[in-house]
Amino acid sequence: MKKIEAVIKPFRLEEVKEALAEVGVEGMTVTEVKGFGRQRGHTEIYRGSEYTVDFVPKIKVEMVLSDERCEPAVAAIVKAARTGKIGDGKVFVSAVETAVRIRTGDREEAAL
Amino acid sequence: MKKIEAVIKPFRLEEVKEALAEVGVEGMTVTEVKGFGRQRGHTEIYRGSEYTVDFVPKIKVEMVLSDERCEPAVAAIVKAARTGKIGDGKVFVSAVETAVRIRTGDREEAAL
Amino acid sequence: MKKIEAVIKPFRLEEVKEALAEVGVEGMTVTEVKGFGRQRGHTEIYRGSEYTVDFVPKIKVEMVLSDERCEPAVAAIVKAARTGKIGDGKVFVSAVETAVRIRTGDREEAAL
Amino acid sequence: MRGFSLTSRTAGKLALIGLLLGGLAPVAQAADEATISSGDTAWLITASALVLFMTLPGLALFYGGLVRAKNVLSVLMQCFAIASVMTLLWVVYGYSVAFSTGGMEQGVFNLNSLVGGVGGMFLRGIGPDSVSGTIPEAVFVMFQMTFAIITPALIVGAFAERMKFKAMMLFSVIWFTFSYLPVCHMAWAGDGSLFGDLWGVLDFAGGTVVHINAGIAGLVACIMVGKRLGYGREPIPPHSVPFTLIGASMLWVGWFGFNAGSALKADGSAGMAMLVTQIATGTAAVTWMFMEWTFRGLPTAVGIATGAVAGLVAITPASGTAGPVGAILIGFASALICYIAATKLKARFGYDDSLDVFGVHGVGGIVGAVLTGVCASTALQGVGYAEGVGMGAQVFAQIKSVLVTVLWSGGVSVVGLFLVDKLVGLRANEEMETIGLDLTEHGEEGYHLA
Amino acid sequence: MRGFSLTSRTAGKLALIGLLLGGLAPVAQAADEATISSGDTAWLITASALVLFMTLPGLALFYGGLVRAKNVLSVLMQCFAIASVMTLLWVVYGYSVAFSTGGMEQGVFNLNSLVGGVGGMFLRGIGPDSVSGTIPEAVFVMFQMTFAIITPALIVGAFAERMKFKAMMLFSVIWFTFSYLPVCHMAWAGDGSLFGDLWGVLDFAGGTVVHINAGIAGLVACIMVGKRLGYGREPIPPHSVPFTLIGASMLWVGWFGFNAGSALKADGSAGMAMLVTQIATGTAAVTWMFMEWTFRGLPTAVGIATGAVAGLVAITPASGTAGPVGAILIGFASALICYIAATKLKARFGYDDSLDVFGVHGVGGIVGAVLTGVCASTALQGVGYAEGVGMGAQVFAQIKSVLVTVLWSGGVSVVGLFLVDKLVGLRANEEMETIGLDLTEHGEEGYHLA
Amino acid sequence: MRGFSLTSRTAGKLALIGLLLGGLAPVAQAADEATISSGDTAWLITASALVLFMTLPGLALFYGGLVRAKNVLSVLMQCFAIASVMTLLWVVYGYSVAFSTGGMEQGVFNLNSLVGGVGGMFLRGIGPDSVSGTIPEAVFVMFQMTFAIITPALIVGAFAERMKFKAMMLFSVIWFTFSYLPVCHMAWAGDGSLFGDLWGVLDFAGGTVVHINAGIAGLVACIMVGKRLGYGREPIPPHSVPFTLIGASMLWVGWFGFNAGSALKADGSAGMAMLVTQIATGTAAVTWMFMEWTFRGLPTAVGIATGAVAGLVAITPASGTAGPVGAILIGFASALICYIAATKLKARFGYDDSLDVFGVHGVGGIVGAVLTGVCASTALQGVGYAEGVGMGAQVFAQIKSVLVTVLWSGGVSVVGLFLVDKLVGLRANEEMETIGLDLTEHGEEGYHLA
Ligand SMILES: Nc1ncnc2c1ncn2[C@@H]1O[C@H](COP(=O)(O)OP(=O)(O)O)[C@@H](O)[C@H]1O
Ligand SMILES: Nc1ncnc2c1ncn2[C@@H]1O[C@H](COP(=O)(O)OP(=O)(O)O)[C@@H](O)[C@H]1O
Ligand SMILES: Nc1ncnc2c1ncn2[C@@H]1O[C@H](COP(=O)(O)OP(=O)(O)O)[C@@H](O)[C@H]1O
Repeated sequence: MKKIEAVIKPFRLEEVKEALAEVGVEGMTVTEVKGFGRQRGHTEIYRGSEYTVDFVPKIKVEMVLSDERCEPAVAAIVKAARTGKIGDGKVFVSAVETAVRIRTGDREEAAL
Repeated sequence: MKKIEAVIKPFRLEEVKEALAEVGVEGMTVTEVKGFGRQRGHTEIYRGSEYTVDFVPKIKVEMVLSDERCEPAVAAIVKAARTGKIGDGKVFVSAVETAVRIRTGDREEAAL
Repeated sequence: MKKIEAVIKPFRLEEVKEALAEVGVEGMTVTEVKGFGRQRGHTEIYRGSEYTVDFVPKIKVEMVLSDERCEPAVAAIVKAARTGKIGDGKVFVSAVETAVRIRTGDREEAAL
Repeated sequence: MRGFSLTSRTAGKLALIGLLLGGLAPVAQAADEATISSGDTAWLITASALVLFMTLPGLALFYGGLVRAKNVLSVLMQCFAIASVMTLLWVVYGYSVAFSTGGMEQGVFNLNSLVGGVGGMFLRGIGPDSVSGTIPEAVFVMFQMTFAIITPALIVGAFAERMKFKAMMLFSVIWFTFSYLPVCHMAWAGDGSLFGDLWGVLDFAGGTVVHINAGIAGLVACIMVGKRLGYGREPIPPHSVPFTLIGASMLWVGWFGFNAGSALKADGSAGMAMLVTQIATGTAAVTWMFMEWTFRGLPTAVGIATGAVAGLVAITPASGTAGPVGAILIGFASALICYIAATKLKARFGYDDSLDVFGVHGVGGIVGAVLTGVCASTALQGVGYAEGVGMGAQVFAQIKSVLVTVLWSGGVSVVGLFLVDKLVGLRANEEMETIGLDLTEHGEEGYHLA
Repeated sequence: MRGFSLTSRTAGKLALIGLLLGGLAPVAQAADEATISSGDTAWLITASALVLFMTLPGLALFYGGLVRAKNVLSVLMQCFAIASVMTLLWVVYGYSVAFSTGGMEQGVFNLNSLVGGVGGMFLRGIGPDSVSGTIPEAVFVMFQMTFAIITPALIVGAFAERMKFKAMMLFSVIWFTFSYLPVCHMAWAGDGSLFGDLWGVLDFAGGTVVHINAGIAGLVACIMVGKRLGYGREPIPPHSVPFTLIGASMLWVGWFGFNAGSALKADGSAGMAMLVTQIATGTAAVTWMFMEWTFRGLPTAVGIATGAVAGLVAITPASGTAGPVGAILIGFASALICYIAATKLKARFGYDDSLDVFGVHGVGGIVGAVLTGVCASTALQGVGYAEGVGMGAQVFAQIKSVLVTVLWSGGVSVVGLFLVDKLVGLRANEEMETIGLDLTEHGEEGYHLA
Repeated sequence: MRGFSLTSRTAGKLALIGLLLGGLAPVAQAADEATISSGDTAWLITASALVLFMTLPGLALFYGGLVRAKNVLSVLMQCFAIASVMTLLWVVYGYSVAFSTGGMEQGVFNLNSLVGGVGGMFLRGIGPDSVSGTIPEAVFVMFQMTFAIITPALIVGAFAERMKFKAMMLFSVIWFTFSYLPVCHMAWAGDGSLFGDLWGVLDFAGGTVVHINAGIAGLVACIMVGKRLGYGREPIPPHSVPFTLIGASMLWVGWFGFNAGSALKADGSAGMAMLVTQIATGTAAVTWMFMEWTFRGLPTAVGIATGAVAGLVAITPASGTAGPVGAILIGFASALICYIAATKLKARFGYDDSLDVFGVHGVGGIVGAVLTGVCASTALQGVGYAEGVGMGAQVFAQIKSVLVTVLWSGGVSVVGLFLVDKLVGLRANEEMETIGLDLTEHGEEGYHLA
C-alpha cells in the first residue's frame, strides 16, 4: 500500500476531491497547513509595524491506497490541483505497511 | 522503528491516550483533521442556501515507536477507539528510519 | 528521497526556518499540533472545576529532500530548535518514493 | 376597561418608597394625575433599552462564551427565541396577568393578591396618551416586558448543551405563564398584592421576581434534565472567555437600567440605585477575585466576571433602599456565598447546573433578598423602614417572600418539566449531544474560521 | 442665515402627528418658541448614540459575521469609513441640503420640494443655543447624521466580499449626495416637501428614506458588481454566526433610538414607537423561526436574527402611527414576505445580494411603507388618519412615495456605479477575491488565533 | 459635614461655561438651589452608564483584540479588576479627595488647590436627596467614578503582555491615589482649584485629567517594565482585529457620555459637545485612513480605528467650547500628529508602548489641550474666552496645565513603579511571557474553539 500526501491550494480542494472520487478513492484525511516555498507570502501592517508572513495557507490531503491505484490517483490530483501558478504544491508518495479499519478490525487493502 | 498514524473520532482521544499509556507509549503528537469517507457529513442552512459538508472532524494521533511495541499499540488504539459505528477511523503503520530527540541529540529507540 | 518530520516548540519556528534555509532547504510544510510527552501540560480553572491539560502546543515541520541533504537538515533543525529544556521535540526521518511538483509535473528531486 | 386599571407597579412601589422617604411629597398621588415627565420618560425608555440589552446580547454572550463551541448557537438562539416569544406573550396576556389590579384592595388578601386578570389582553386600551405614574404607559409596558424576557432567558444556563430546543420553548412558555407572571404580580402589582402590599416586602428591582424565581427553576431543570455527557469526567471548558467577559460587562452596564430604571423616575432614588449597584458589583467582583486568589492560587477572568454578576444579582432587591455601606456589605456577602455555592455546593450534590444559574441567581438572589431587609436600616446609610417596622420584621417578611417564591417556582418547574418531558422529551439524544446542538438542532456551525 | 431656516423635520413631523392626535395642544408652534426641554434633549442625545451604535458596531458585526473570515475586516472597515466620511459630508453640506427649508411653502410644489439648498454649509449659524423644536439644534443635526451614516452603510452588505474599497467609497459619496439627501428632504424637510407635506406620506423613522432607498441601491449594486466567485457552486458560510447575532441584537436595541427617537421628544408617541418596534420585531423573529422550522426542518440562528431585522425594518415607517395589533400584523407580514424574497426570489433571479440588503431592507421597507397606511387605522389601535384621508388614500400616498424612492435611488445607483466603474473599476480582481479583501485591500488579517 | 461641601465640579465648570455663554441665566447659582431636573438626571445616569461601557467592554475589547491570543484574558481581566477596585476606592476615599472643597477659596492658592480632604470618606452624608447642581449627588459621584475607572484602565495598554497582574494592581492603586485624584481635583474641584479656577484652564471632559495623565503614566511604565520578548524582531500581530474594531466603536459611542455628559446637563452645551465629538472623530478617522493610504499604500482597519480614538481623545478637553469648524481642525491635527507619534516616534526611540497609550492618549491629549485654547475662539465657531482673556493667554494656560500634568503623573509613575518593583517585581518571567499570561497568571485560556 502507498500513502499519498498532497499539499495543494485551499480553493482547489473541492476539485481534487471530485477528481479522486472519479478514480475510485473513497476515503481521505485533510489538514490545514501552512506552506513555505517559492510562492511569496504577504505583508501585514499594524500601526507602527509592518511585517512579512512567509507562510501561505495550504491544504494537505492524505490517503492510503493499494499500489495499483496510486499512480492514477497522483495523476488525478496533479490535474485537478494545477492552476499553473507558483505555489500549486507537491505530491509525495511513500510506502505503508499496515492498515486497520478500527470499526471492523479489517486489515490491509480491506481496510481502505 | 515504526510510525503509527491513527485517525479517530475526536471524543475517543482521551480513551486512546489512556490505552496507549497502558501499553507503554509515552509520547505522541495529535492533529485536528477533517475526514472524508463512508461516514456522511452534515447539512448546513444559511438563509437562502443549504449545503452539505462532507468532511467530518477527526483527530489524527501519530507516534513513533520501536518495532516490538507496534502491534500492541495498534491493538490498544483499535480497542479504545472503537464505537462500532461508521467513521471510527483507521490505523496506518509505516517504517521510520531515524529518530532524534532534539534536547539531547539521542538517536533511534533512545530518542522515543 | 527522505521526509523529515520535526516536532518543535512553536517559538523556535523562525530559527528553524532560517537554519534550514542556510543548508539549502527551500520548501516545507508546517502544521499546528498538540504534543504529549514528558513535558507536563498546565492546569486550568473554571469556577467549580479545575482540570489538567496534558497536551502542549507544538509545531510540526515537514519537508521532503534528497538523501544527501537529509543529515545536514536534521542537524540544522536539532541545533536551531534546542533550548535544552524538556519538550524540545523530536525529528523523524522516513523514506519517500515519489515527489511531483503539481505546477510543472516535475518528478523526484526536480520536484523539490 | 373593566377589571383592568392602569394603576400598577408604579403606584405600589412609589407609595412604599414615598412612605420610606418620608419628607418627600406624597408621590402616591402621582399615579392619578396624567402628566408625563419628559425626563422620567427619557430615562425609562433608555432603561428599557438597557434591560433588553442585558439579554440581547449581554446574557446570550455571557452564557454563549461559557459553553463549548459546538453549542454556542444553541444558547444564543435560545435567548433570541425567548426574547421574541415573550414579547408576544407579554402583549397578548402577560402584561394583563401580571399588572392588572382588578379585584385588589389595599390590605386585603384574595386570589388577586396572587395573580391578575386577563381584561387587558392585547394591551387593550393602551394608546400613546395612556399614562402610568409620570411616564407613558407604553413605556411601562415595555420596561416590564424586558424583565419578563430576561427572567426565562436566565434559566437556559442551567440546562445548556443538552436540552432540546422544542422542549426549552415549551417549558419557557409554561413557566413564564405560571411562575413569572404570578410572582411578578405578588411583588409589584400594588395595593393588595401579597409581597408588595400585604407583607411589605422590599423588592425594588426583582430579587424574588427575577433572580430567585429563575434560579430555582434552573436548579429543578438541571436536575430533571440530567447531567451533560462526560460531566465530571472530562473537561468542559468555556469556548470563548472573551465572550463571557463582554457579556458580563454588558450585563453590568445594562443592569443600571434594571435597578435605576426600577425607580420609574429619573430622581434621587434612581441615582442612588445606580450608585449602590455599582458599589455592590465592584465589591463582589473584588471579593470573588481574592477568594480565588487565596483558595485556588490564581485570580481568574471567569471568576471576577461571575463575582460581578453575583453582586448585581444580590443588590437588585436592595437597590432602592440600601446606601453605599449596605452595598459593600451585600456585594461582599453575595460573592462569598455564591462562590461557595458555585464551587463547593454543586460539587457536593453533583447536579450539573451548567452555567451556575442556581449558584449565582438563586443563591445570590436569596442573599440579596434577606440582606435587603438588613441594609434598609439607616444605620447602614439605608432609607429606613416603613413606620412601625423594625429590621427583624422586615427580614422576616423578606424570608417569607423568598420561601413562597422558592416553592412556587419549584412547583411550577417540576410540573412543567414533567409535562414537557411527556409531550416532546426534555433531552437531546446522545448523538446530538456529542455532535453538538448547533448542527443537530439548528443546522449551523458557530464558526468557519479557516 | 438667509435661505436656511431652523424649522425642519421637527415641525413637519410634529405637525402631522399633532394633526393626527387631534386632542393635543397645537405642537406645530413648538418650533417657534426657543425653549429646550431637558427631558427631550436627554432622550435625543441618547437616541443619537443608539443609532450610531446600530452602525458601529451593530451593523458592522451583523454583516461582518456573515462573510468569510478572509473578508471580515473589509466589511468592518467599510462601515467605519462610511461613518467617518458621512460625518464630514453631513457637516459640510449634507445637513443643509437635506433640511434647509429655503424656498419651501406649504402645499406648493417646486424644486425645493425635492432638495434643499447649501446655505447652511459647515453648519453655519448653529451654536449651543440654536434650538430645533424642544431640543438643541446641535442634537437634531447629530440625530439626523446618524441616519445619514447608517443608510449608505446598509448598502455594503449587497456587494460584500468583492467590491473594491476605493470604488465603494466613491459610490457611497455619490449616492449619499444624490439619493440620500433628496429622499430625506422629500420625506422630512417639513412644509412644502413632496412626501411629507404634499402627499401626506407617513414615514415616521425612515421606511423610504433609509430602507427602501438603501435596499434598491443594494439590488442595483449587487447586479452591476456581479456575483462572487463560486457563488451558487461552493458554500459561502458565515464565518462567525455569534458575531451576526451580537450585531442583530445591537441593531434591535439601537433601533429604539431610531424609531422612538424619531418622535423628537420623550413623550407618549416615543413610548408607543418603542413598544410597537419591540412587538413587530418579536413577531417577525418568531414568524421567521416557524417558517424555517416548517419549510427547512430546523429553526436557525441566522434565520431568527434575520427575521428580527425584517421586523425592525418594516415597523420603522409605521412606528409613530401603528398600535400593538398593527405591529403584530406588520411583523408577521414582513417576515413572511422577506423570507420569500431572501430565499426564493434571490434563488430564482440569481443575483448575489450577499447579505440580503434588498431582500430584507428593500422588501421589508416596502412592506412596511404600505402597511403603515393600513395600520394607522384606529381599527387596528393606530392613531388614525389626517382629516379627510381614508385608508385607501393613505395607502395610495404610501405607494407613490415607494415608487419615487425606488426610481430615484435606482437611477442614481445605476449612473453612480457606471461612473465609478469607468473611473476606478468596481470590482476586485480574481486573485484579490480568492485571497480575500482583508489582506489585499487592507494589509491585515482578521484573526491570528494560534 | 464639615470640611466637605457638596459644591463641586458642577459649580466650577458651570460657572465657567456660564461666564462664557454670557447671555444665559446665572447658572452659578444652580448649585445652591437643591432642585433636581429629571431631564438632566436622565441624561447623566445614561452618560454614566455610557462611560462605564467605554471601559467594560469597550476599552477591554479594543486592547484585548490587539494583543496575542495567549494574553487576551490578562488584558480583559486587568480592565475588569481595575473597574472593580477603583469603584471601591472611589467610595472609600477617592471622591472625597478629588472633589471635597474644604479649605478652597476662589482665586487663592493653597494646598487644597491641589488636593481635597478625606472628610467625605465612605460617601458620608450622601443620600438619595443630596443634590449636586441639578442632578442627585449620587449621580455625580457615579459619573465621576466612571472617569476614575477608565483612566487607570487606559494605562494597561502600555505594558500589556508582560507586566505581572499583582504589580499592575498595586501600581494602579498608587497611581490612582497620587496622580489621578490630585489632577482631577486641580482641574474640576471648582473655586480655588489650580487649573480650573486659578489658571482658567479649559478642560471640559478630561484632556489633562484623563488622557495626558494616563498617557504619561503609560510611557513611563512601558519604559520601566521593558520591551516584550521578541519586540522588533518577530511579528506581534493583533489576535482579533474585529474585537479591536468593536471596542473602538464602543469607545466612540460611549464617549458621548464622557463629553456630552460633562456638561452635567441635557442642554445646548451637551448637544454641541456631542456634535463636535462626532465631527472630530470622523475627521480624525478619515485623516488617519488617508495618511496610511498615502504612506503605506493601504488603508487599514486598525488604522482607522486608531484615528477615531485619537480624535476622541483630542476633542475631549475642547468639547464644551469648540464649534464644528474647530472640531474639524482638532480631528485633523490629532490624527496627523498621533500617526507620527505611533509610527515614527515609537520606532525612533524604541520604547515598547504595546498599544500606543502614549502615542494616542498622551500625544492626542496634549494636542487637544493646546488646541482647546485655540478653538474656543468665536472665529472658529467656538464659545469665546472669559472676559479679558485672549487666545494667547488661554493657550498659555493650557500649556501650563499640560506641563504640570506631565510632571506630576510622570513623577508619581516613576516612584510608584520603583516601589512596586521592589515589593513584588514588575515583570512576568520569561517562561510566563512565552507561554502567555492567560495560562500562567489566570489559569485560563481565551479560546477552546475546537
Ligand atoms: N521540499 C518540500 N517538502 C515539503 N513540502 C514542500 C516542499 N517544497 C514545497 N513544499 C510545499 O509545497 C508548497 C508549494 O511550493 P512552492 O515552492 O511555493 O511552489 P511550487 O509548488 O509551485 O513549486 C509550499 O507552500 C509547501 O507547503
Ligand atoms: N483511504 C484512506 N486514507 C486515509 N484516510 C482515510 C481513508 N479512508 C478513510 N480515511 C479516514 O478515516 C475516516 C473514517 O473513514 P470512514 O470511511 O468514514 O469510516 P470507517 O472508518 O468506519 O470505514 C475518514 O473520515 C478519513 O479521515
Ligand atoms: N514517540 C513519539 N512519537 C511521536 N511524537 C512524539 C513522541 N514522543 C514525543 N513526541 C512529540 O515530541 C514532543 C516532545 O516530547 P517530550 O517527551 O515532551 O520532550 P522531549 O522531546 O524533551 O523528550 C511531544 O510533545 C510530542 O509532540
